[in-house]
Amino acid sequence: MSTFVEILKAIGLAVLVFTFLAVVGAMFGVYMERKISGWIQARLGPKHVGPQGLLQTIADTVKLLQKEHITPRRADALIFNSAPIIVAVAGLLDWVVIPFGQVGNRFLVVRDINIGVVYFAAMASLTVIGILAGGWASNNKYALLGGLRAASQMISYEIPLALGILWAAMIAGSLSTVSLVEAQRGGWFIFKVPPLGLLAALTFLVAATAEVNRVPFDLPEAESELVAGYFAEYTGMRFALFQLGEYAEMFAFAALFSVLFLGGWDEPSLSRQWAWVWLVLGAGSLALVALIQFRLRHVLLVRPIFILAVMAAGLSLILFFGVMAGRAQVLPSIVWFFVKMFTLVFFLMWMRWTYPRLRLDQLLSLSWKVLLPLGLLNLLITAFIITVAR
Amino acid sequence: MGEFAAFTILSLLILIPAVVVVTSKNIVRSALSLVPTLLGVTGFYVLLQAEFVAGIQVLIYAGAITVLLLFVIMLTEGGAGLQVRQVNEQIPLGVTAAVWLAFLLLLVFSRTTWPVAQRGNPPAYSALAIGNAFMTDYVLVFEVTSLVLLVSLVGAIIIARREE
Amino acid sequence: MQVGLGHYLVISTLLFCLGLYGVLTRRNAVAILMGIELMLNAGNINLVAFNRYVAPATVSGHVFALVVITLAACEAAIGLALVMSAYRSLETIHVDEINVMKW
Amino acid sequence: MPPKVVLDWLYVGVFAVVGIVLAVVPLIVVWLLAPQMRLPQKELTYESGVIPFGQAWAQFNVRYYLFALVFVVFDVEVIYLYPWAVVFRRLGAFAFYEMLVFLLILMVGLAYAWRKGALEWV
Repeated sequence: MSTFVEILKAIGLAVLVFTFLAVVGAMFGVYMERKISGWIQARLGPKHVGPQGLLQTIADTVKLLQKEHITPRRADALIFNSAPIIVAVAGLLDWVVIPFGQVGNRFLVVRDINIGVVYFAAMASLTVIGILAGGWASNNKYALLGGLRAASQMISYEIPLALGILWAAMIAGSLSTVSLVEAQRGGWFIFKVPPLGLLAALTFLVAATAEVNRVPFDLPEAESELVAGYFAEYTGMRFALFQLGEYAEMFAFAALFSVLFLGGWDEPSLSRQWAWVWLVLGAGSLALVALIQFRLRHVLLVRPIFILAVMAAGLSLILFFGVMAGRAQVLPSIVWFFVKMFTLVFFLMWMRWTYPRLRLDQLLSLSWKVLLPLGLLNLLITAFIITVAR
Repeated sequence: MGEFAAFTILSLLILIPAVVVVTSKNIVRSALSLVPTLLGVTGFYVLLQAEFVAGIQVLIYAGAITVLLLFVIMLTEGGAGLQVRQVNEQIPLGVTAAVWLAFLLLLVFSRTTWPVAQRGNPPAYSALAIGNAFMTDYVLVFEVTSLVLLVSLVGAIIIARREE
Repeated sequence: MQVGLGHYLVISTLLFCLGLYGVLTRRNAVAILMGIELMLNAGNINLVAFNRYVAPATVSGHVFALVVITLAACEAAIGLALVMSAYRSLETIHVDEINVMKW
Repeated sequence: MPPKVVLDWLYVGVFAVVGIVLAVVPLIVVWLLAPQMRLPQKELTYESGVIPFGQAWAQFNVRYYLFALVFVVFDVEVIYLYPWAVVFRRLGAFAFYEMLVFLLILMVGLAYAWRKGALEWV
């Protein structure tokens, strides 16, 4: 009987996570992306639907729901229709092992699978099949070329990605995401064995960016040469499902990065005599906020920085007063999880307008000739340092 | 009860797509039907509490080997082969061989008593146990595997690039 | 109803025979390789099932299964390299048309 | 009550099923809401407005295969690193040297592929 209860619980959680992804991942993610892109290009971005255009994506979704589904005559209809579902479901499945925080002794995670990170890598690799199937089934030259490019890019970067995951798993001596975060209580892995932790984190970040097909690695979807890549033929809601899967994957990789290297839901903690650091940081950020508010008010370009500075000022001041008041945990752990995840997503969106797109040969040689040897060497040297050379 | 239900569902998930794999006229559909079969086998591994093998099954079979198969299909015949006859004239032979072998094997299985262990629990953390096994008892297997990988990498590169 | 070793053996037998049927009847070399993958999977189910029911406290079956997966990957890589090579020199990947030993 | 491992993956299975259902629901909504008018022009393959010619299902560069090949080999190598990463701290230096040999052999393979230009996109 208890198994039945567990199944009901699983269904409830699945609906919850799917809704969370659709609302926070896709809808808010798209809004954020458009707003940030707008500012960086000195535009305003969505502005008219709702306050500051916040409801723009909802309007877009309603519009997409009314769009006709067109299946090209020469497409393979069955595969064509199931490909977006594969991508969306693979994006959802990633989230089973992402831990959101901790309440008392309970962890806010769907299931703490023993081999969590292997599971994550496996589910992320399923996306490739959906993309390849979608690109082939369209029977469209752009789509097939985009699908093949996407697949060869994603498989090339899966190895450096796995090496980054392995680096963290090796330090923690565990493959479960929860115990990875627990192992970072004393110090985040990005600062472990300096500067090798930072190197591993960078390898992982580059590979993750490529894995979710974002600029500067977005050539599978390069709108200027391949129209839209593998989803060129997809209309309406099926296109939206591809987008949902992609954003779900992007947020999942941002979350995994924070789990592996930034301590997950762990609060950055300083002891009392170091609390002045928070004050300095907070004051600095406040000064930046004031500068932008009074001097650069009309420069759209600095708005993303403005928002970051407001966040940094708020968080550091709260931390300062919390530490001074002697509280062990100043903010709830789930807040920290979201702060880290959104900062990384913000960073990814920022990168989109900073770097030009790589060429296919550059992209592949970056993976195989730089990241892979670097990752392997990093793994070996770190293993050497923590076992033999100690 | 629950276990038997899960087992039945997984069996169907394995066998029905497997039939599609071996009979479909469309080679891409065959390759894509391989995915549910492989995921069903993953489910079996989970029921047998071989968690790490289950993860690797998804990672390697579904994530790598299927992709490789799809690549080769797209690089060779792709959809062009859709009109071509996919089966040879050996269907009677194939059916006979498969049915006969199945019959024989099932007969053998039904007459054998396996030394099923009554006690002993599977290790709770299979990745740890496998790591220990690889580093101690199976260290030779572990090292030779890397040689096998090296040889197959070199061989496949030589074969695939022959004429350039 | 308890699921025992026999259940797994039956399913793996069926899977193996399906794979065998595919290998014997397909013309396309890639489809033949798919049949072989099915057969290897059937073998793997057996390895893990025997491990679970005969020697549950050890992981030898898991180790063998991992090695088989490795070999399956190598086999796919080499086999498909042969397919690519045949396609480039003979313009076909149908095994019944590849009937010359030297070109 | 099933063991933890089975329960963990039961959740995964339920997630997959619910995910498929939730992904199909909007497609059904679209089917109910959206206008449907099939026109031959609409169902043409998109080729930047030009009348499409030929099949897209044509051959592509062998290079794609070479990368997939190297990928499969290294992906398999990585699965041996996962269990090693879990145990090597307990086993100490010995496990490190074992992995060193394993990785060195594979690095020979990488060097070979590099040398032979299998990692080159020309």
